[in-house]
Amino acid sequence: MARALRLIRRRLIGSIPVLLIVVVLTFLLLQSASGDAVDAYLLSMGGGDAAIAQSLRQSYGLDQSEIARLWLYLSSLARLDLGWSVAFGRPVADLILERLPNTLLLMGSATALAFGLGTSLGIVAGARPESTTDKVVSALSLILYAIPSFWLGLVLSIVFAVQLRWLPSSGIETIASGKSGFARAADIALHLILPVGALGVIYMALFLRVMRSAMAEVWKLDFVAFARAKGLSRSRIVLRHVARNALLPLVTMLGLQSAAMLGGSVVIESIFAIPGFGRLAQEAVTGRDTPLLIGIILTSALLVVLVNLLLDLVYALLDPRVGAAEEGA
Amino acid sequence: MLLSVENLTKRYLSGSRQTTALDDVSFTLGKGETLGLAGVSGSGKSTLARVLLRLVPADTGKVHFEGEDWLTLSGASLRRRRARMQMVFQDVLAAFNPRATVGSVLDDPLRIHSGKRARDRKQDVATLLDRVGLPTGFADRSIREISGGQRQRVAIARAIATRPSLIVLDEAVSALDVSIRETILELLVELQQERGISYLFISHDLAVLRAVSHRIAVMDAGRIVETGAASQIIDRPQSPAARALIAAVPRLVTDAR
Amino acid sequence: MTLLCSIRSLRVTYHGQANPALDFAALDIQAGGRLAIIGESGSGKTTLARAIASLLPENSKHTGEILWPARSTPLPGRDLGFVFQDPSASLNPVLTVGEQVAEGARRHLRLSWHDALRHARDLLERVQLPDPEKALKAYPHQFSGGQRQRIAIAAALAAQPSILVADEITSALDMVVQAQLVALLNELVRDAGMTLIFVTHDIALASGLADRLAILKQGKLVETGAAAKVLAEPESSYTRTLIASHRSLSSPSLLRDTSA
Amino acid sequence: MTLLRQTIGTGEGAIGAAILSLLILIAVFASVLCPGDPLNIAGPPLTPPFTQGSLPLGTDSLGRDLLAGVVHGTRTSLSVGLAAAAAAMAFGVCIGLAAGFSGGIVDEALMRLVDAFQIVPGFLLALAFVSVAGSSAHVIVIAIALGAWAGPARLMRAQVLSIREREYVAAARVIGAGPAEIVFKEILPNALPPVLSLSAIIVAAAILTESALSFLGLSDPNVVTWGSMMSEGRNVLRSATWLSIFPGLALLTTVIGIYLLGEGVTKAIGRGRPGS
Amino acid sequence: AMVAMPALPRAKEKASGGRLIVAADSEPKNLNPAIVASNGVFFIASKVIEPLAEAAFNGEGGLARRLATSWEGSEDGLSVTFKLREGVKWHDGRAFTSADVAYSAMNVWKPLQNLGRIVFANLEAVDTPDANTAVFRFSRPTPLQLIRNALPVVSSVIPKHVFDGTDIASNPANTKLIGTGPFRFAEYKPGEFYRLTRNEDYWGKGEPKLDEIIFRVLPDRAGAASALEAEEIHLAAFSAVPLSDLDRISKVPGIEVISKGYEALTYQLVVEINHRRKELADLKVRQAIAHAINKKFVIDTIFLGHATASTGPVPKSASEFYDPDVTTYPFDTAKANALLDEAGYAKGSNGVRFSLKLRPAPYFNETKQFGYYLRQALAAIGIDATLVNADAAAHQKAVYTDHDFDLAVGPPVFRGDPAISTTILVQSGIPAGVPFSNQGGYENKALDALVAKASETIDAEARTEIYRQFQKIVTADLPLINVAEWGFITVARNTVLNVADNPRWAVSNWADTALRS
Ligand SMILES: Nc1ncnc2c1ncn2[C@@H]1O[C@H](COP(=O)(O)OP(=O)(O)OP(=O)(O)O)[C@@H](O)[C@H]1O
Ligand SMILES: Nc1ncnc2c1ncn2[C@@H]1O[C@H](COP(=O)(O)OP(=O)(O)OP(=O)(O)O)[C@@H](O)[C@H]1O
Ligand SMILES: [Mg+2]
Ligand SMILES: [Mg+2]
Repeated sequence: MARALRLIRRRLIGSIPVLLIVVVLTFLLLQSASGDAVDAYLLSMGGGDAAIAQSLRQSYGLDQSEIARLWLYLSSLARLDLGWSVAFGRPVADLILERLPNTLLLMGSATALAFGLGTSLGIVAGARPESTTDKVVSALSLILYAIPSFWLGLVLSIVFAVQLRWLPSSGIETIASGKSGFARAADIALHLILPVGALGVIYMALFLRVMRSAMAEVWKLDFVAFARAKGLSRSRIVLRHVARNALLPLVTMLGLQSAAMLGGSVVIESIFAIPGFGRLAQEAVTGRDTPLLIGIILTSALLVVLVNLLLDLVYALLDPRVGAAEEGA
Repeated sequence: MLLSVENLTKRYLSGSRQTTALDDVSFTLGKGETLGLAGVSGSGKSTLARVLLRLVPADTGKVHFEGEDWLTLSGASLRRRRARMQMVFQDVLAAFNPRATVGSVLDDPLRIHSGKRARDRKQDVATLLDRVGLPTGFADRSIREISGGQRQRVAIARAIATRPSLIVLDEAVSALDVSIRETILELLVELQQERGISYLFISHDLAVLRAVSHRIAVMDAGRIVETGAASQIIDRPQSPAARALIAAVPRLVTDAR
Repeated sequence: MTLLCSIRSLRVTYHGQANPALDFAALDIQAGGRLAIIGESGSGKTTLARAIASLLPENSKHTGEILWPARSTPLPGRDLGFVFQDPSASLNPVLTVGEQVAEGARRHLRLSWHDALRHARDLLERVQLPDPEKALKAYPHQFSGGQRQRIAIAAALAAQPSILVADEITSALDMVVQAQLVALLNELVRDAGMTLIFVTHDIALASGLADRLAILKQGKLVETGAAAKVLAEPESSYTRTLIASHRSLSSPSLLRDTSA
Repeated sequence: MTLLRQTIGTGEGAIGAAILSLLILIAVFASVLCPGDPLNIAGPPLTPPFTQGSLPLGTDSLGRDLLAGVVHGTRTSLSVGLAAAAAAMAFGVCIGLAAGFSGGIVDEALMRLVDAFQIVPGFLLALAFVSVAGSSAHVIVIAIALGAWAGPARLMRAQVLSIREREYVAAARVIGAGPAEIVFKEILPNALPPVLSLSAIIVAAAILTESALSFLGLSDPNVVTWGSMMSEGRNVLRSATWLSIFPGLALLTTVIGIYLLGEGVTKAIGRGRPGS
Repeated sequence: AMVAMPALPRAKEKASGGRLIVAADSEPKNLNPAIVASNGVFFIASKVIEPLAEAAFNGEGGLARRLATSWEGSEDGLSVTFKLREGVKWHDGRAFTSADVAYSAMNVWKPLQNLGRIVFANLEAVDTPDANTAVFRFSRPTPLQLIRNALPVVSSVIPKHVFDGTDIASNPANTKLIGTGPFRFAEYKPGEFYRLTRNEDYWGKGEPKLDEIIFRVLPDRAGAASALEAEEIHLAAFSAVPLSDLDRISKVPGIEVISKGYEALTYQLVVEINHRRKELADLKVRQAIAHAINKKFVIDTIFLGHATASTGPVPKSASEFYDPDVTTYPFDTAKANALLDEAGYAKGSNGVRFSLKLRPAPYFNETKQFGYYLRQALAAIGIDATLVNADAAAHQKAVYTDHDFDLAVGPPVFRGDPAISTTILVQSGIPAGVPFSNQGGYENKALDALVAKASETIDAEARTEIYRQFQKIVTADLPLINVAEWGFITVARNTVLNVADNPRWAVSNWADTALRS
């Protein structure tokens, strides 16, 4: 436990320079953009004259030099202040906290779906490499992998929401329904099915394939032959010896994919009108809302860092050899 | 004295655990002499070889080789001097770049050290192959297409290519089949007598060491616990480590029990 | 001694290989005997051992017969224990030693996990692993090569099989450890009255342990018979070469001038 | 060359190579198969497929020939995917090599940069980059590469660190090889294959990313891409499904082809590796 | 069911309260229509905050009374007197008085509002002789015609007691609106919805008819159609259902496609021209481009018939000002080519005369599609145009600040009077950075003089005549090319009653909108 805490602290401190790089790069990226927050704002107003633009720039501090603004931003960040969103006229932290639960819900469910279903089917396919089951499952997973998630999202919504009317077409919950407690949770779950499906399927396919090929590799190892020589049942060999070891690369993979999944949610959130990070980011970019975009990217990055940290702990639980290397370090 | 090693110490840190792989090791090696180095697994034999070859740095200690303070050499001068001390590795396959051909393996040291043109080096490669008993046509073979025994011959050819005065052989014959092992050992002895090369011959098999060594040193837990003439160590071992090694050599029992 | 197993016209070919890895007319194994299978690298030793244990890999085809006159074909794990060459690869790195030793007992002896683990503890004690209680909860990487091979032997013996196949179990280890393992094996087999099939490339090692030898060369059985007879009066020239190339402490030095 | 033969020897590799060769042929001969600008209006809008001989796949809502779009889209999609992957690979390999070989503070700094790019959602980055820099083909390529180079860099570094400790590198040092020779002759050629085998999945992902960007309206308007075709098709997804089906199928086939080829290569490399 | 629904007969059907759910595609940061006079804001805010008058199909002068009951200009054009409605209450219970109007005009419309800054540029003071009278005083003669035409857009009244003494731009009431309208602002969940509830104290008798309006945020264009079909929403305005999907959705039972209700919200499809480019400074080249555009194709294929071809800078729907008797440019590629040859830009060996950078505005699908079309149309006359896609902010900056374009496709809005937002598109002397203005470097002294004269002409007829003149000059000299003008489409479930019963329906107060039970 103490070791885990030490690991957490070390990793969090270690990620500070990384997050700093993220912040500075994002800042520079938006600085090099054509058009600034005022241009975007004037546009949303339907026009305005040069004097308005000038006074707006002054009030947003956009008339200062880039270095000065970066410094200002970083020093407020050091006080854990994420700044003020120009496009929304609200504190960035509020906006992020408002959207974070939806994103976490979407990502979490999609990850759970992708990982759960992906590994299970991966085990089914990998239990007998090169068997017919394996070939069919692998081929299907390849097709699912290659279907763009936005297209899948649109089709799912048409089929299940518009044609069959089984599920709501968009949103995170029934608007202004006044539901609470369990009824609300059920309502949200219902709304999540389609977006989670659209987002999760591609990763499910990916996890399936990784699991399958990892199992194929494990099958070749001596300890599997030894397990066979011990006369163990096939299911025990598949689950306890082969799948258990094949899970390790999958955990690593999950960490690497967490950032990609966050990115993938941009399109899904816009198709299913889910107010999450992806859509907020899109609005931040179109609004040239530097503090907001940095805030989002920073939070996403932090999220990825945390997920990876968590996965490292899980990995250490799954692989006893890791603990040895970390011991006392 | 060709090589003299004084008080070499080397510690490895893995995590918080510290392993003393070499603990105050000293010995000397004369020209044309073979020193057999015996010891159980983990006693520090390979570490000693790697320190001598300047593949890992020593913590403390001195090495004099051909009259030079060997451990202080660096950069280009070290690279030039490397011609004088060569090594043959245990894992016959891992010691070669998987993309190499036999010819390129032998050409590399010649290119680096001989200063000859490519055409002349071709001839030298052929001579080397011939010397270790391989047909000249082997030059074009990929290193992966030849047998283990042949590979070890190539490794020996590579080691003698720069005309070294010392070759360190780390378990150079342990992975070979007995019939091949014998011919390789013979080749090594022949080369020594021909060129006056000194060997530091590492093995955990005392029977092998006895065949090729003038003297034998026994290592245990990073220390040299016993040194002496080969016959003396085998006939009158003093240390428990040496006795255990001797007892472990399987004896061919030809009479019915 | 009774005949345990008789092999007739066995021919094993691996997928994609032109020549069979194993191809010979006949080999008999006696119950309670100790058979050493000897040969150089690639001669088919492992293939033969696996064939006997009906553990040939899926990418192989075999013809011929392996008959068990006095009994049914032994089931690997239950009637026949198998120990592999590489002790660092034959244990699952992510499962505890206890579980890996106990799982065979649990399946074949139908023990509860609790009982199987107790049984595993006893086995670890029998293979002379230090602190067997603690070892149950430890993982393979926490042991040395020789210790891992002891664990593997314990796991192979978990269901108290009557046959033990040991495939070059010492070739990855140093000689001191090798000597200890061979002594252990000797003791275990003697105590339990097991049939031992011992695979090695070292004819001397075999000579100290086995009562019968089978010598393989490129998939062919070049000689077989009682150990004493084969070693004393080898029939094939190959056996003679093997004996001749054996180097012992008393073999003459290769150095002509020992005064240097 | 032998790798190619080995790759085709695997089932996946054969199918992948076949699909990809076909696609490359289509891409190369796009202007021969469907001459003229595929963005030109060629007929009445929303002509259904298989109804008019000259417009076999029908037209989109502006009356542009769908077949021409799909055919020319092959060129853009493949070249964007390949260019992005090549850029990501080249950059990643250089950074990974530099980090792995130099060690110390340089390694530390480079790896923090790699971390930074790996923890930022790649698509967010691409989205921001294209929005900011304008959606022309090369910007899109850079944007996708930005989100993809960190993986190869990390793998390259791991490879270098591992190969640095191999016996044959020690052997090279023993014969007196200099650092440059060791990096470029001993380490790089052996470190590269597993890194390169990532490229298939990067190309596939790049093509999908490009289509998702197009879907959000961030594509180069001067060329056809499957993504932008699907994006336009979605407005009429219900009444003119074919508008998104055909480019979608093309995309699907391409991604599958590349993925299979990649698996074939990986398998072939695995087989060719000594000792396995 | 694609009909312009006659609204009146339906109003007699039985309706009882209910919740109307409407699709919204944007979430304006500042929802205060007194500051931001844009359709995105009005769409939501017009139900809460009312103007002095609203556009009407058959009101006097095209206007219906809201907070003002009458308006009268003085002879000299230096003052306008508004009589205000009595008994009106703000949503917080306070009484609405002339002070609110004076405050809104002097402190918000004139200094802060994007359009009010033009219309009320010369407003000097607002006198409030009594609680129900507001007299606007101008420093220079200001045409009543302009004021009247602008009223629905520029005159949203906000409560003085809420804003006075605060920083108006950051007042929380800019998002939590307080007005006099039929609906109160109840709730905003960012990214999800706005909720408005019935104002029990509304001055209109028996209004509003609905209990609640919910604006559900659906950023994806395909989303609105799906939600309509899935009966999750009742109505999607502003062509939230893409034109190309209308044909299909009109056949869905229970759904109606309505093209009425946007008559006073005409958008114009315009090719903006950078006159700094040597070639484009040549009138012959501009004429050639005008001739190269097949307006019929644009109307039929891009707008699927939901638009009309333009003849000039004033749309046909503005019948008061519209002059059909102007120079026209029929589609004629041969003539266009001849003009270009004449101008001295011969085709090169590759068939190209010169190359251009073409920036279609990203706001509408139609402007982008027209960009594709224009590229091809120009290719046909030997002009090679490269399309540049940029997002809104970048487009804005490139065209209106940096002038980094040769041709641009823009969608300006005609807001009832040419002086509000049309003349600015061709007038010279506008500083860089002003969106939707002449940033093409076009300069025509005669035109500038005409515009200046119109701003001081009090007599409506004379002023109208000046604008007819204006149209003639613009079409003859082509500072920009007007291609088409369009209104939007509303798609609604047929349970929604009284849809599109005024020419600015989507942005009006929906007091009489009802749901059939
Ligand atoms: N790179 C390393 N990092 C940490 N410890 C090491 C390293 N190399 C060797 N050791 C440790 O140093 C000790 C000596 O190892 P060395 O390889 O020299 O032994 P050896 O005598 O060559 O053994 P073997 O006969 O098995 O080759 C061992 O305990 C080993 O675990
Ligand atoms: N799984 C396999 N697939 C293909 N060929 C195999 C396989 N296992 C063994 N072979 C081949 O069969 C032949 C005999 O192999 P086997 O492993 O039985 O030899 P061995 O005597 O055990 O050798 P070693 O001493 O190296 O273990 C060799 O040529 C080998 O390459
Ligand atoms: Mg060693
Ligand atoms: Mg074997």
